[in-house]
Amino acid sequence: MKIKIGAGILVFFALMALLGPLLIGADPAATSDDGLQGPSAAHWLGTTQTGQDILTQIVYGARISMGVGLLSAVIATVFAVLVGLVGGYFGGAVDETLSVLTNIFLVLPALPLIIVLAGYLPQRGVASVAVVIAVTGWAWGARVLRAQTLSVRRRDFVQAARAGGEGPFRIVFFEILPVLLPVIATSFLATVVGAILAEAGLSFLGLADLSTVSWGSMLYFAQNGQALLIGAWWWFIPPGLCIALIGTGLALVNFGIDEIANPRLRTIKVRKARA
Amino acid sequence: MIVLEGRNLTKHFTAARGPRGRFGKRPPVRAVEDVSIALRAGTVSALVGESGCGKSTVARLLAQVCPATSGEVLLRGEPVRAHRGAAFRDYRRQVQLIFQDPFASLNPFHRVRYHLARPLRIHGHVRSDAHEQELIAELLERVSLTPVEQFMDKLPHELSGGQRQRVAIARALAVRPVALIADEPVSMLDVSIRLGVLRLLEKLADESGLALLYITHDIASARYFAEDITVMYAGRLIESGPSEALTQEARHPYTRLLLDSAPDPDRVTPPEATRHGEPPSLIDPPGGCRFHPRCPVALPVCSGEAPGRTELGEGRWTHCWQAESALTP
Amino acid sequence: AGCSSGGSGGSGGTAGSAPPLVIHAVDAGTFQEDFNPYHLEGVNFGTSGMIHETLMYFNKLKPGEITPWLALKHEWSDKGKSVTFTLRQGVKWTDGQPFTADDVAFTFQMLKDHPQLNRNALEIEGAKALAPDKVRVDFKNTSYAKLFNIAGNSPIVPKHLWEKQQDPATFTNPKPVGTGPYKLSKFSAQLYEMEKNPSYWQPGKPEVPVLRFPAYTANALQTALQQGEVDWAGAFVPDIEKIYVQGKPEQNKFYFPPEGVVALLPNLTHPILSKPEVRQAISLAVDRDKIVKVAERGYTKVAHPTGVPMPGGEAYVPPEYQAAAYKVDLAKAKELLKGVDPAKLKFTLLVPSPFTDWVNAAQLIREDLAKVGITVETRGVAFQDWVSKVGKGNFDLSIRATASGPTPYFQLRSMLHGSLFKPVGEAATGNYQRWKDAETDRLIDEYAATEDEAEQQRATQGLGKIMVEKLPTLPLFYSPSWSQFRTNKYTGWPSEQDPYAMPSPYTSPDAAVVLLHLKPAAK
Amino acid sequence: MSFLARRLGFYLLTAWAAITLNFLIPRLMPGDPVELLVARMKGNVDPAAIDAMRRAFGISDASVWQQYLDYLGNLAQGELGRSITFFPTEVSTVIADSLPWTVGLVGVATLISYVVGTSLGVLAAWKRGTWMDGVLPAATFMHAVPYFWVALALVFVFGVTLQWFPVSRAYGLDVMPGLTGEFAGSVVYHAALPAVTIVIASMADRILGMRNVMVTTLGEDYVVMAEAKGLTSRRVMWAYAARNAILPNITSFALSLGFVVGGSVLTEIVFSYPGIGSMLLKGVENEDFPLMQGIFLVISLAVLVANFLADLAYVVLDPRTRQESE
Amino acid sequence: MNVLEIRDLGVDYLSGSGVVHAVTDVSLDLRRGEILGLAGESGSGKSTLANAVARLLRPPAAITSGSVVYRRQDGSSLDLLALKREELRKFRWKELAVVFQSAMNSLNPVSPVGAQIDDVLRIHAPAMSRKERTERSVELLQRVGISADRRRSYPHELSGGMRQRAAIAIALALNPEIIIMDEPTTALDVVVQRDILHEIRALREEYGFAVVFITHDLSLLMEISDRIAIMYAGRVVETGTARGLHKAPRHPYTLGLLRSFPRLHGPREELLGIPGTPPDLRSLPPGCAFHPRCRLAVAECSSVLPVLTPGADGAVACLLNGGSGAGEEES
Ligand SMILES: Nc1ncnc2c1ncn2[C@@H]1O[C@H](COP(=O)(O)OP(=O)(O)OP(=O)(O)O)[C@@H](O)[C@H]1O
Ligand SMILES: Nc1ncnc2c1ncn2[C@@H]1O[C@H](COP(=O)(O)OP(=O)(O)OP(=O)(O)O)[C@@H](O)[C@H]1O
Ligand SMILES: [Mg+2]
Ligand SMILES: [Mg+2]
Repeated sequence: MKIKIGAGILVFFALMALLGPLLIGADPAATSDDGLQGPSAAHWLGTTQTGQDILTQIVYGARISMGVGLLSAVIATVFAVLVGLVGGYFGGAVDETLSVLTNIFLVLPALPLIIVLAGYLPQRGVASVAVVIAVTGWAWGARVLRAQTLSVRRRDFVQAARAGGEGPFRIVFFEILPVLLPVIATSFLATVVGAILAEAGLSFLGLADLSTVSWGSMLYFAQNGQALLIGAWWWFIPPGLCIALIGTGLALVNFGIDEIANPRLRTIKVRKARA
Repeated sequence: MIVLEGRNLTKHFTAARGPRGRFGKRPPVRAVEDVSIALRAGTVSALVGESGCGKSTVARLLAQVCPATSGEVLLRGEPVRAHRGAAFRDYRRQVQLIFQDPFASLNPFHRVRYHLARPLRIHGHVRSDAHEQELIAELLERVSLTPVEQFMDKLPHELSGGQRQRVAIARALAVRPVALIADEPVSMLDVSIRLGVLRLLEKLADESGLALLYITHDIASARYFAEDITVMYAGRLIESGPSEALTQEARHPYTRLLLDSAPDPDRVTPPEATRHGEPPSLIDPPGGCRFHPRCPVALPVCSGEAPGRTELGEGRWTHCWQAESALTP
Repeated sequence: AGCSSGGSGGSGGTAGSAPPLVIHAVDAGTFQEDFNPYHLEGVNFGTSGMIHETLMYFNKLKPGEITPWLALKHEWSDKGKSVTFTLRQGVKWTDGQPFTADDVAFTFQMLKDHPQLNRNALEIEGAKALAPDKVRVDFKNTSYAKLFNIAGNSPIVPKHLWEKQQDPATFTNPKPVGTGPYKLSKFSAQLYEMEKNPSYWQPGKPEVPVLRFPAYTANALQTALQQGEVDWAGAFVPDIEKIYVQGKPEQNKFYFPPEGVVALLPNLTHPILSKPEVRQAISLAVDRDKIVKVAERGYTKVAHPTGVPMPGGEAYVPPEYQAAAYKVDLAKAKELLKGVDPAKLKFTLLVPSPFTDWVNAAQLIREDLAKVGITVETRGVAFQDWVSKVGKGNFDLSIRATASGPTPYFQLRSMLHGSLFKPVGEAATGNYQRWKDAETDRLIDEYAATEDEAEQQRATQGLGKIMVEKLPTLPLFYSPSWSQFRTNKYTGWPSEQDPYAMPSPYTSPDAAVVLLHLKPAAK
Repeated sequence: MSFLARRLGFYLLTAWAAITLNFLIPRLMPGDPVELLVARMKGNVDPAAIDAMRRAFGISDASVWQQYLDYLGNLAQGELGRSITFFPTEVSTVIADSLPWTVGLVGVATLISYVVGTSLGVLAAWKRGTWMDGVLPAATFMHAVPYFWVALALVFVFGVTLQWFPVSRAYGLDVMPGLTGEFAGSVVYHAALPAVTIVIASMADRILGMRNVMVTTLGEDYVVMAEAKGLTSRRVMWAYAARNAILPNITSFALSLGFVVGGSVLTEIVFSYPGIGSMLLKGVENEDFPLMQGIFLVISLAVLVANFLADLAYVVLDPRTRQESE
Repeated sequence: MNVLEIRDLGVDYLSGSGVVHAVTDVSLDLRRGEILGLAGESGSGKSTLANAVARLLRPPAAITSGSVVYRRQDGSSLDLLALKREELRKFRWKELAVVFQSAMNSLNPVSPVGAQIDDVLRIHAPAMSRKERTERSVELLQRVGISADRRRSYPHELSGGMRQRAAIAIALALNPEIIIMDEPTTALDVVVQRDILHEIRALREEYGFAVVFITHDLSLLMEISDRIAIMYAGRVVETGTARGLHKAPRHPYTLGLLRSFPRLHGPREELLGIPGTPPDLRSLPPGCAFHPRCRLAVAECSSVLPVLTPGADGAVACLLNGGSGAGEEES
């Protein structure tokens, strides 16, 4: 159920990001003379101060926001998987080093670090922002994966594979990795949420590329244009809501996966005992 | 013929967690101390002991899954030295393990076919895909998972515990080993289906001339399925002998306690009620004979020095200061 | 206190009856206790002008209008390498010590000794008190053109206190003593207050007894403006009607006079952009009216093609171009571009992301240029990145504001002077588009070499001609000087009709001049 | 106390890593603060002045190694250099002025969020299948809402529209800081909205985390047994289930602190709260190396200290770590 | 002299993939002071039955039918399934206590064992002073062989056997009439198990409580219990005295179980085992659920559901052994 709702939300946004621009077609940055219009038939979600259509911006922004989220989550997850699995499986000095590294990145406050890093970025393109976010976002996944690897490594099937003569590479990537897929999936999805939030935060602070339209940069412009003070709620509500919804969707899918792994977590309908 | 032999195997684990002693070093867990054991072709030997006494560690040492602290393992009389490379792979091919928990010993992600195909490939037993198919079918047949086609493409969770254990056995057989170590292969299975698996193992030892080590805490099943039994206590061997003789006429007080404690509805008089205390810690095991704190007949010497092996003839031996004297019933 | 005339008859407070004036000059979350007028960034607003005064006052809104202040007059000698000031008598520091030529000499000597304080880049040789009311400052080179920097932008500090400081560069002057109309009375991280200097040399002034400077960040200020907490501010307000005016234009006033010009910079080292016809075409295609209306919300005006602020700068504009104005002409633009390979008409337009109005302007420029077949990719980058890229010449097109001064010459010099030319890769401090032209340099040098106003104006007109005809850079609109002021407490603010000083509270010493003009509003 | 000793060692190592990272980042990244300052002055600066400023800002040409040693030496004396933004104020002064606000705000808000979130999580698990399940979708949504958006919404509703709360700064303009009731009241009043923002945005994680652990704990035999013992529901819920469920949550709470601090940076910026977050942004905007470094360092160290405190709490609460065995 | 009467009890788990009939139509009596053994394969519903009786079932489990009546010595009785929350709370532990399979998991890991006894006393015997409670805790712990100074130990500081003893001590705290023991010794090794079994027997002699002893180790049950009930696929298929069952099992399943245990002494008798695997409780085979694995099954077995029919020394539900069918095929 949760997975269905969550996946529904995600599919909706994915379609919006992929097909939306084709349907809407317009340039999200295109200005017009009717600035600061509330929602109307012409502009479903109203316009910004410079007359940009907010719906168009939301649709295009989905690409950037989700793109950054996915890209940095992919980078972070690949890194997390490598660090977590390698450290967890091989143990010893490799593991000690990797886990200290992981823990360091885990306790260092991510957003300030992102801000500082982004502050120095020469080129604040989508990719570099994604990389910066990934740099600070891999540690949690690596930690979880390491812990899981440690426990999976002890599982008999790994021992059996070793006794059967499998090499370490194959054990890590063919025996352990598949078993950890649900964990990797949850950690990936959580990283996506984190990355989308981080990108929004960065854009909101004006530390990302503001000439590309993303939900975060929309909020930045809304804030700069004092959308709140002039009561232009249609300007700042949709982007924030989209971020929150997509995060909710991802979280729902995540919780759904958790519940499959741990059925106790499900919400249950209590039936009266003995009818 | 002795196929696989462990000589004076000792294993100390440094615990990953737990208290540190002085200088920040953690005291080792003395899991296995001075264990020598031999497996013969076509024979089932049993290793019996209570939980935590080090049985699995012995199994792992023999299978060379983890290195021994001291002592050596001999395969057909040749000491095993290699720990990597082709020589070691060859060792892996000859000695195989079967694990206690059939639910954990198969990767839930891979199909039966994969589980059997991998060892076949790694050890170069296949010539072609068709040949592989043939070999897998043959293996499944040997462990009585028929009809073969039906089982080949199943995932572990689609199998019952007994069936999984059979797959695990088939996988071990796939590399064509000469020795098979079964670490509590049935203790996780329901009583009603244990027999089937044990019979299968017995049959394999019999027909293929495998040397089989049957590790268990159920001494009664060892009596039924093994030719000889070795009893272990707190990391040390204490007694060994042909199974019938050992179970009917134990020579070591611990073995007798074990036999007395085992539930047996046929028992006429229930054993006397005395508290025996708990098995000792392996971090700081009792000095001398490790059983002495619980031993009903302990002498002062028992706490001072570990008893050596006393040969009792007919393949029997024991580690007890009173092996010959007081104990003979 | 107590000598204020009229005003609202509030309850008999000790500090006089006129209400305090709440001022917001620069965005700040908190204040640091720094009142060193020569500090660039950390210094609190009001230090120069209200506390430390300059020798003269230059009204940028009326180029050429100079008011004697601490100095009564000046005299150049040695071909502009030396200037002698005659000082006002009877001026006292707020600690009671008299203000003398020693203080002035000390101040300029300090600038010489501590170059990091010499933010006007004065080439001082030395300074000498000739008499209690006479001081001479010597320069390495002819410095006629720098009179504004010398007399109008160098606040005088008290020698008797400052000479005790080991390092005036890090001295934060927490208890400032000045000659100005106000003195510091309260300081906390969120708010500081100044009260009137009772013994100020302009008798009866100022009439505003207390100035309050609360710390507002850019965002908080908007709310404060809306809620009427601030009386005088200088801020960009996205929607001034809704946020500030709120239907009371007679009370909630604003005045945004031009201060320098914002121009579209074509990188002249770019093979295509170095062609005058391409720049001409770009200029013809850009709809500056729309930019002003949409991106700048109509707060400013389209620049005069010479870049000279108008009205006010008439004397500095060549007569034939007095009435010149930009007109969009797409057909002509296309015509001009005929000879250029359309595939090469592709540029990136670099803008600093935080300047949202420029980001919007860039977007409009992109739309306009697309109409004549020029493809522009706008790229918003971090402020510091933009600074470094533009400084080093690593851009195709960019938007940048130019420095302003008391006459248009300052602006044109920094835009065009060959001495500021730096090869691509080296950080420039002006002339970012990299203009190199002998005629331009000659005119600029001519201006600097004379004290004669008419000659100076002629030189500047020459520069204006170059601007219109050769398009070294494309002026877009004047950068507005922001000022919002309410007339419910005080009146007498500058206006288009009476531009006696820059109205923005962040311009010093103009803000002090404004304060000296204010009178309590009649109830 | 080997557990604590080990953790302490780890934190020291992490602190060192943070310090070094802090040193490296600005040096690995391009950019020059003086150039920026010059840009701000619209070019009215003498090249000689630029060099002098550069020296004043401690930008030297010494070897990186030498710079690192100098940096460590200065740090040891508590010297973080001078801020460029607030030149010539010392970075340590800027931080000392702003840190208390952040610590107060984030500390109190986090405490509230932890207590309320944990309690709600416990209840949500305990009352599964009742209306309490409604908390979950709400928490799931809040879990994904950006801090600054919550802040903006609160500003809009309670600050701008209803005008119930001030929406900027840390205390009223008319009160002077001091140990007065008026000042304290003003501080609390001004902290209300930012604190609520942090509470709202960070509470969801606590609710969801606690609920999940709690649900798992409720299935444990000892909880079933506690119920079988006929204990009151409250006692079972708190003394048996929640008491155990809190343990794994302490670690995740400690680790999430960094996230909360990050969120509070954004919150501070929206509310113009004079804390360290606003300063950080200011530092970044002005490419103020010393200030950024100092603030990042202080935040990191604060999070490390908080983590260590959480470890201490863990040791106190879990007898298994308190004892010297596993 | 029954202390507990279970009648036609049914429990279902409402899982996503179908309803699991974990306990179906179970009727059982527990006599005062006896040890009733409950045996059966894994998943046969033993724990579910015990939890139903103790009212410890949680969703998705639901009691679908039947009654559980508790009879006091004074003749009054209590319908356990109808108890309200507060009544239930009062009934619990005073009259019925539970010892779980793994004491490591059933003791609160963050509370000393003494405090866990104290907890019970404080709620159920509010009249006792703190000192009295402490004395009682010490007494109970000593009674099960734990020295008084261990009162302050946390569960993880005790060995497996001691934990199990502590759990038993907690169960004894209020002198209950019934103690349900769900596999209390499975996690222990045989020597320790033996000691604990002795302890249980001795305590039973002393306090006179009745025990429901659950295990799948039939040979163990034969030794310790007075009567035994065998469960298969959620139903009780045979009951009888331990001796009787050992000598003459009547249900083929009981026989199969008995002949699955290798014997330690005497001649090596052939082990039978039971072929096949336990059924899926979501879709039981029609008729006797055991028939697909039964060596003796006849055609009828696959259509007629046998009911538990009392015999000389217990009851059996098998068509072959004096049992009778419940009529035609059931769904
Ligand atoms: N990797 C390890 N690190 C530290 N100690 C270990 C490790 N593996 C086993 N031990 C310890 O060694 C001792 C023997 O363990 P082993 O698993 O060999 O016992 P076992 O007889 O197989 O027990 P069981 O019947 O429970 O399987 C135990 O005390 C165990 O805690
Ligand atoms: N929460 C649950 N949801 C669904 N089915 C359940 C649940 N708990 C138990 N069952 C099912 O109910 C049946 C009876 O379980 P129960 O635990 O009573 O068996 P048991 O006889 O105690 O087994 P064991 O010997 O393994 O303890 C089993 O088939 C089990 O799969
Ligand atoms: Mg083992
Ligand atoms: Mg059970």
